[in-house]
Amino acid sequence: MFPYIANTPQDEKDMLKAIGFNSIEEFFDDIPKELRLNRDLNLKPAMTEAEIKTHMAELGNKNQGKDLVNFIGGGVYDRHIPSVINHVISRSEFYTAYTPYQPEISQGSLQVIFEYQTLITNLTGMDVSNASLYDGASAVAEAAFMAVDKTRNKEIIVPDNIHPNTLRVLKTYLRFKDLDLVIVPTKEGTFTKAALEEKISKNTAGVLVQNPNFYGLVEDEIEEIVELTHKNKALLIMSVDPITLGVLKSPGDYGADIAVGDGQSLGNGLNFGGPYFGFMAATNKLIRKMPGRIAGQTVDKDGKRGFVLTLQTREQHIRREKATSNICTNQALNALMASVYMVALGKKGIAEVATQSAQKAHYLYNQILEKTNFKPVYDKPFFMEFGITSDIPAAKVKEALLKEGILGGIELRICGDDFKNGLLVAVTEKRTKKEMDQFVQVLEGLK
Amino acid sequence: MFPYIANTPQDEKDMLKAIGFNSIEEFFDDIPKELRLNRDLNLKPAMTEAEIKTHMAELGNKNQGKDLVNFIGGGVYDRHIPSVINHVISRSEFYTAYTPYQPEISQGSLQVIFEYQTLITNLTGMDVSNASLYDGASAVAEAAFMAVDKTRNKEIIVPDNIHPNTLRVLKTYLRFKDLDLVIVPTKEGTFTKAALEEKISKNTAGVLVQNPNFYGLVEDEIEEIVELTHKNKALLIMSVDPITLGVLKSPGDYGADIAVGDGQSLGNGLNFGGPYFGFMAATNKLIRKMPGRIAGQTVDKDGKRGFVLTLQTREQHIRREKATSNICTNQALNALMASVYMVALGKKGIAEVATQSAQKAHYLYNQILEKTNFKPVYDKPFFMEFGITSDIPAAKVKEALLKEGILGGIELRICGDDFKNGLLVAVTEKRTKKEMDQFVQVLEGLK
Amino acid sequence: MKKYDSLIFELSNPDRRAFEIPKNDVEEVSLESFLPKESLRKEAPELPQVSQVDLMRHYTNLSNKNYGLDTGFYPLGSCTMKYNPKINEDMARLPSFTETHPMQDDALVQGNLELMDNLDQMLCEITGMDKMTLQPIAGSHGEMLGLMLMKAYHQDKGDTKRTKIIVPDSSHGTNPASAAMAGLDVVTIESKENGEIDLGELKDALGDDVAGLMLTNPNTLGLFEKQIQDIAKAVHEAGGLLYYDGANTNAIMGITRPGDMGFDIVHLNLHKTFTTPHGGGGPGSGPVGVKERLVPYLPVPFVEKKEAGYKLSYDSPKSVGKISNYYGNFGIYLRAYVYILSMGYNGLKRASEVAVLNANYLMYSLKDHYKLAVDRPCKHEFVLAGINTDIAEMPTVNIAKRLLDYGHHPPTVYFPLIVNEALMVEPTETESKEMLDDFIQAMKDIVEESKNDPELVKTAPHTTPVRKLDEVGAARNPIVRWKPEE
Amino acid sequence: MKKYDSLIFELSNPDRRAFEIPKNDVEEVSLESFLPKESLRKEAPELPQVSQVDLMRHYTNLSNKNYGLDTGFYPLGSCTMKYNPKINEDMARLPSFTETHPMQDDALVQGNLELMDNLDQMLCEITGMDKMTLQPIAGSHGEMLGLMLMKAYHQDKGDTKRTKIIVPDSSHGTNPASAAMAGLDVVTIESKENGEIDLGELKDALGDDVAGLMLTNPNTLGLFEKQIQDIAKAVHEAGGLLYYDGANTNAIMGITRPGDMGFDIVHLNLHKTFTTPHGGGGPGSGPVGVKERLVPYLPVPFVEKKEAGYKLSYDSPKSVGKISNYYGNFGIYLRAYVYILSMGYNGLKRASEVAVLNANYLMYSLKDHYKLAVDRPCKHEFVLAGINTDIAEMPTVNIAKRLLDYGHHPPTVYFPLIVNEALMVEPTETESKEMLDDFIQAMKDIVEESKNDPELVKTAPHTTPVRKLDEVGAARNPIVRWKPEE
Ligand SMILES: Cc1ncc(COP(=O)(O)O)c(C=O)c1O
Ligand SMILES: Cc1ncc(COP(=O)(O)O)c(C=O)c1O
Repeated sequence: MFPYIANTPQDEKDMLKAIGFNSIEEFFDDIPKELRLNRDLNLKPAMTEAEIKTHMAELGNKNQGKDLVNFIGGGVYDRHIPSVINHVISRSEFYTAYTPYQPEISQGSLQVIFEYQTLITNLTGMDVSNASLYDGASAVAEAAFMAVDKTRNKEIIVPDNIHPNTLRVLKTYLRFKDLDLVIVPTKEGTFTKAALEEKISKNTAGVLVQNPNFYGLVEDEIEEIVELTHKNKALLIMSVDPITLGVLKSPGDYGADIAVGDGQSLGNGLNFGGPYFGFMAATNKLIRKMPGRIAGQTVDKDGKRGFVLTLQTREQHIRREKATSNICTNQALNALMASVYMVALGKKGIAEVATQSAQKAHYLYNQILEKTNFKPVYDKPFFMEFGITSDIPAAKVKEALLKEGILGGIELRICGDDFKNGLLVAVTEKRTKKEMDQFVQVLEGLK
Repeated sequence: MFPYIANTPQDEKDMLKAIGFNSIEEFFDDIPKELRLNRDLNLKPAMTEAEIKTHMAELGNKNQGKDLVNFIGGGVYDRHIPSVINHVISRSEFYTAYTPYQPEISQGSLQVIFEYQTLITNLTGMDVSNASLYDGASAVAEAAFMAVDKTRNKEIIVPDNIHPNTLRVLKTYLRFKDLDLVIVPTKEGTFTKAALEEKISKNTAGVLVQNPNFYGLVEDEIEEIVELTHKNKALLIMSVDPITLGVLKSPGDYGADIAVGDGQSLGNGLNFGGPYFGFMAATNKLIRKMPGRIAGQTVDKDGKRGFVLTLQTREQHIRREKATSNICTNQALNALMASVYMVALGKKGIAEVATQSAQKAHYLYNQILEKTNFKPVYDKPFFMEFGITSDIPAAKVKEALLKEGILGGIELRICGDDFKNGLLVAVTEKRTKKEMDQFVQVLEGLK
Repeated sequence: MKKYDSLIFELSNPDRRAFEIPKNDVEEVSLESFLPKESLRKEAPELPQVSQVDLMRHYTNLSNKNYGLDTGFYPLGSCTMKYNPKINEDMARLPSFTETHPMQDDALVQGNLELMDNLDQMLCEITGMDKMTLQPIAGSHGEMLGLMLMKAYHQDKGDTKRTKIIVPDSSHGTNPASAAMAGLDVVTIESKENGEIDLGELKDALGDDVAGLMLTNPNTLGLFEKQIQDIAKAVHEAGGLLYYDGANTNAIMGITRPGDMGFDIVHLNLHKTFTTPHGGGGPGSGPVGVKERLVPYLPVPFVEKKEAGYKLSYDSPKSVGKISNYYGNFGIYLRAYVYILSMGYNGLKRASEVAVLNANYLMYSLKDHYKLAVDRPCKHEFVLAGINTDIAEMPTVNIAKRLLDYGHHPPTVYFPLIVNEALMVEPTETESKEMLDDFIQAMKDIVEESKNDPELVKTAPHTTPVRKLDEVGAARNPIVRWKPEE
Repeated sequence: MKKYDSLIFELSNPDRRAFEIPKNDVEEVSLESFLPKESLRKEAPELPQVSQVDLMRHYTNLSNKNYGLDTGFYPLGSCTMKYNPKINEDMARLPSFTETHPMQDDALVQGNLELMDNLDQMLCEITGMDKMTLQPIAGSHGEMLGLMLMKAYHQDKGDTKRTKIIVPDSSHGTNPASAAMAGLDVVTIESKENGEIDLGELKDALGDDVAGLMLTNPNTLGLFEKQIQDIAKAVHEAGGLLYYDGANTNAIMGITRPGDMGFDIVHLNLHKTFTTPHGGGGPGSGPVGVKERLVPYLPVPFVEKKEAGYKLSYDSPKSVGKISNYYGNFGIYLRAYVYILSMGYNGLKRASEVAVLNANYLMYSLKDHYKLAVDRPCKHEFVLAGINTDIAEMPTVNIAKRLLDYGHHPPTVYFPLIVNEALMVEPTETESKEMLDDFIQAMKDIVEESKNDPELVKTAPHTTPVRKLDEVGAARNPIVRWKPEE
């Protein structure tokens, strides 16, 4: 009857008989009558595959997106995705497995994690990585807890130029642990040592830098900020867009203690916000403070190399309320996608993706400044995302672009009224000259 | 440089050195200078995945089909395809393997063939099946050769109501072997014993019956035709639509010697004509006359059940020009798709698909006769495909239907001028009442 | 079939490429021309360089060293490893969904929002709750959020001293850990031998400093808390709230509902009950449902259905805020949505019934060879307290390893903590009688082997790609990344 | 990893279902009401009934008993087992192509027709021919068609006594078999030891009853026919035509072209040179290209580019007709089209160069341990005449079986027939030096084993899902379908 339920009424009879019961109902005898649902669930009856395909096509057709040219960023980018990724994650031995609790039959998953950890540490320049976290925002929160745990202080300092959703998530996480969030105002969009100096103190547990920051600007006082943070015995947490690390200095280069970020850019699709994954890497001395799974290398009975989940005494299933985090299920398959992406691109490829994104963004930026009445929100070095503004409300600008099949960007008014008409535009390596020229043309046409 | 070429210029150098050569060029020294292509091939330079995706999307968008409601048949049907099929054939161990020449590492492919053979024999009611042939039309030709080979006669008799492309293919195959094709005119669309009697003789090697025939009619004198054929010591070849065997008498039931057909309907997509596959099953005594691969059960050194390619002395790689056929590469993956389809549907499912198709076809047929001015081409029992005609050219009818997103069917004028305005309409289980009612409405609106 | 032991880094060779992006079609200006030189790294990060065929073979061969649900039986208790339908995968890959950006205007993602709204209602109906949020990315994430909601509720009522949460000792480790994440103090109470709450103990623990109780029902031993109504009453009377860990929902769909039992907050693991694949450790999805009085605290944004269409609303002054970047794992709960549609009200109920049938069939078939933690009909899973020591002695870990040689994934071992030598078995409804019989036979054979040839069992596994691995050594001297040999 | 030995029929259980179609939404009238009772079968055919999870596990476990290109090295000579790019698979599954019916009007399939026209031109450019047909479904199908064209040409010229085709004894079995299918009489000529044509023998065989010569170049031993121009001249002067078996095109792309060598008819195996996957035995695609004077005989329909768009034309009075139902394996040659675009003129040439480099590297690295059929640089493949008997004795079949234990697919064995104990090795350009070195080492190790422990080699394979299979028994007593036990 139901393709996903194997046993038939005849099987049911045989099984009940074998164990001496008369009906399935008997197994539910212990549920008090008053608690029994004495009606059918108010859901539709079972649908067949064909009916589902029709329904889902109808729902999907109520979206727009798949044929639009995407200039929206904000931490989630429309990039070229190698076809091998889907072929790898479609191997059912990967995607239908549970967390690798039985290492002898899970060497695939475990080696993938071990390789992922290596790729992330190489990318970020850090010593150790975990197996993934939920997303970039919660990774920042987990890093904040690590800083608190390590320093025994209760205050986390962040600049106001981080992703507004990261800020929201951090606020929620900190609030319930009675920790303090101190927000530092930035100057012309970037985080300065001077501004930090005003807030940092011996109570500070950690300082967060996001690079490039939410406005797409490349932070230019990171070294000084790291130094100041360390002088105050706090940890420096750096949140990064992993692709930019193809050419930008890594958290490791800057001496950060913890590197975090959202891995969507690494070969994960847009997917309306998820699943993506958060990554976290840190210095060696923080390894036992890390949340999440970690795979380690070992040997089997015969001395052969193999991999296991390790350092599990940090984790909830052993340490319960004293664990470094509650995380259990993480985002393994997305981390695998990222691994395949990094391997497919390789050392040169990732530099190329980063470089082209930056070059194309600057092409568009320069064209806009040259040919239209739009002005930059900040006239500062940026990587591949930038704010522009004009007399015209951003919503109107987006509308005009959409008419030409273009998703124009993010309205910066979500960052506050200062940014009234601001539009945050992201350019990846996937955008073409033709698409950008059309973008400019629409802006030119706006009066 | 090229993702599909592993070795780098450095590898090239190392390899040449190891074997004592200076350049790849030296390996080509034996090609006379005059034969060397002294220019680049006139093709574009290499394209990246991204560029290919764009190009292919553009090409694909020049087609129409994917959102149209399909009433075209003629041996190729738009049916429900279970999602499991693509998941199975996407297992790279299946699709990236060669023909299973090394059975010890090819038990997957071999067992699949063995199971396929079993499924096809169960479906057709025959004793033995091969591993697949190119398509339904060439399967008819191969069956004709078998009949010639078995009877040592040179004449193949076919009625004029078979698929016109089958007839074309058969003509070509027979002509080059200097065999005779005798075409029997049918009466009101069906093949009669009386008509056969006029042509059959001691020179006849084989007689073909297609059921349902090209016009969708269910042949009603098969038993008599089989008897007459066997009385003349000829072989009876029956070409069938495999889905209809969910409810129609099988070739085995009728006492046919060879059953053939095109397997597209068994879970293969439309794919603009291919790849599909041809199937062939026969009586036990014809097994050594069969073309193509056959898998057989055996045991390994330890007595464990296993499968191998067998009866290979029929085949070209051993018998060369004396082989039963030249076929080597066949349509293994399509046969696997068919196997998964038959397993997914099961005994009850295939009967259901056949029944629904027939019921829906009769609904549409009755509605058309009731509500429109269209008349049947033949007023005889049909299965799921039927001809209708009117004063209006079929091309015009199709045009009107297309405006409503409907692919109306096949213009019967391809079968001759008798059928001037005829339109052959196929209805599968996939068509809905709503779609059919709209079909009728369009026809009603035609004046 | 093939032995394969390389790390991807060991295949790397400069100049190899598995993938290329198109050439830049705008002017290639140097990065230094627009970025400060100090912001640039000296050398690109060390990512391996391989050809495409080497990439595919690497991961294909690694996959062949993995055991998935599609490989065989996976009776991992508490994890509900049921079949992951293929249509779900196909639907989740439709470009009309995958190619939508989370920051697109609501008007452009009406299909997504409608799906979210529909799913919210379906999950509410199944659990008996009033409103769901789909934002949590996994079960634990849902737990944390649920406890934050609980705390926010009390705080909003001015009840700020309620900082304790009662958690039974039989609970999953994520329960207390999530409580800690939400800034609650964990009070552990001992369960009775059958995993049920000891009402006396509970009542003693209750007080005006208690925010609530965290529970799953059926409990971790697979038994229904018969006193759930009394428990709920006690907690509510003490001013606390009841939290439901939904990991065991597969036992009760269409049969009874946490909302009707008195629970105020529920999280579901869509990657368990609702067939979204586990991915070797995620992504998952852990929606949280609440009763009316807790709705104001749910995270933002939530979907609203307006005249003009669906809308993501942030207008919720008492909301706890956000716990993840966007709207949760959309691509995952989309699969759960497809699953619920595929099953319908009738299929979901039948799924729970057969899950329970299968579990009882296994339990009663094994009861002479293994010790039952509790000898009473179970729900969708049950716990064995190790081998029947009247027959033979063998630690649970070895039984698990030996099962690998029989081609089965072992049950969950040594959980729940309240049962010695625990083997927690959850067959799910997608398994056939034949598969269950095969497992029963293997389990019995292992008992025989333990009696007659204990070495064989103790040195298992014998047929896996690697033999038993040294986990202690791995933790003592952690090697957590590959480094090139010097 | 898991042992799995069931046939799908052994899992069947009535009432199980893996898939369901929607309920009928029109009136369910009985079939007897519109079909004669005698036309209906008594009982539905015996197809197995299983649940969806059992179906998926069955095929997943079977796949795990198979070795594909994605598993490892596959140096099967003459088969050009190169990497099957994943983008090809993705493009071939685009609904805009897959959901077109072959009987749709031309105007509705302009994209398909354009692709066919483009591919025709590309393949003509690569081979140096004037026009291609994509209708043949495999290589042998192309051969048969090519020979039909040859025959049709002669017949059309009134030259009806040309019924013989010359085929060297080194040729692939499909060559003579295809000749028979086309109603030609095969005249076999002995090749020289290096597989090249003996010009004297050829000239003796030529005459006014000869339709033509069938050849591949490089030949079956992987060597270029240096005298190809003389051969062509001799055949043409005798009134015959030259047919090119394109199985070896991977050696010469962008380097030389059969059309320029004097060949009149060419078939290509897209499932070899052009990376369409072999599918465990198909589907393939075997386009045939011809010189101008043979164009009138090509099968119908063909694509014409008109002002108003592309059109399928049947207007060709001298055409041989049709050899397959529609337009060949569209979904397969679409993949080849994508491959050619992916490589470009530069990539195709480089592919041939590296294929030849890899083959020579293997050959020269093995020449002390195995006998070379011919000691001269090869093209994309080469033939070993078995083990070096100065070192050890071991039949080729055992060497092949022992290679399985080393994780490599063996080369083609005992072909070409003109070389004793032949091992035909074709590495292709997609393999890395590291993989070749690994294979070389295995081949050398087997020589050592043959010397020191011949039993080990003779009883191989030892590590495969089944041991050596009894092929003789299978043929003697054929069991070619499963039957339920009585
Ligand atoms: C009882 C129980 N609660 C909670 C969880 C946590 O769910 P997740 O792994 O999705 O965070 C699990 C699963 O591990 C569980 O079994
Ligand atoms: C040299 C040669 N010619 C012809 C063929 C026949 O090609 P196919 O198997 O596609 O029919 C093959 C492959 O088997 C071959 O190797």
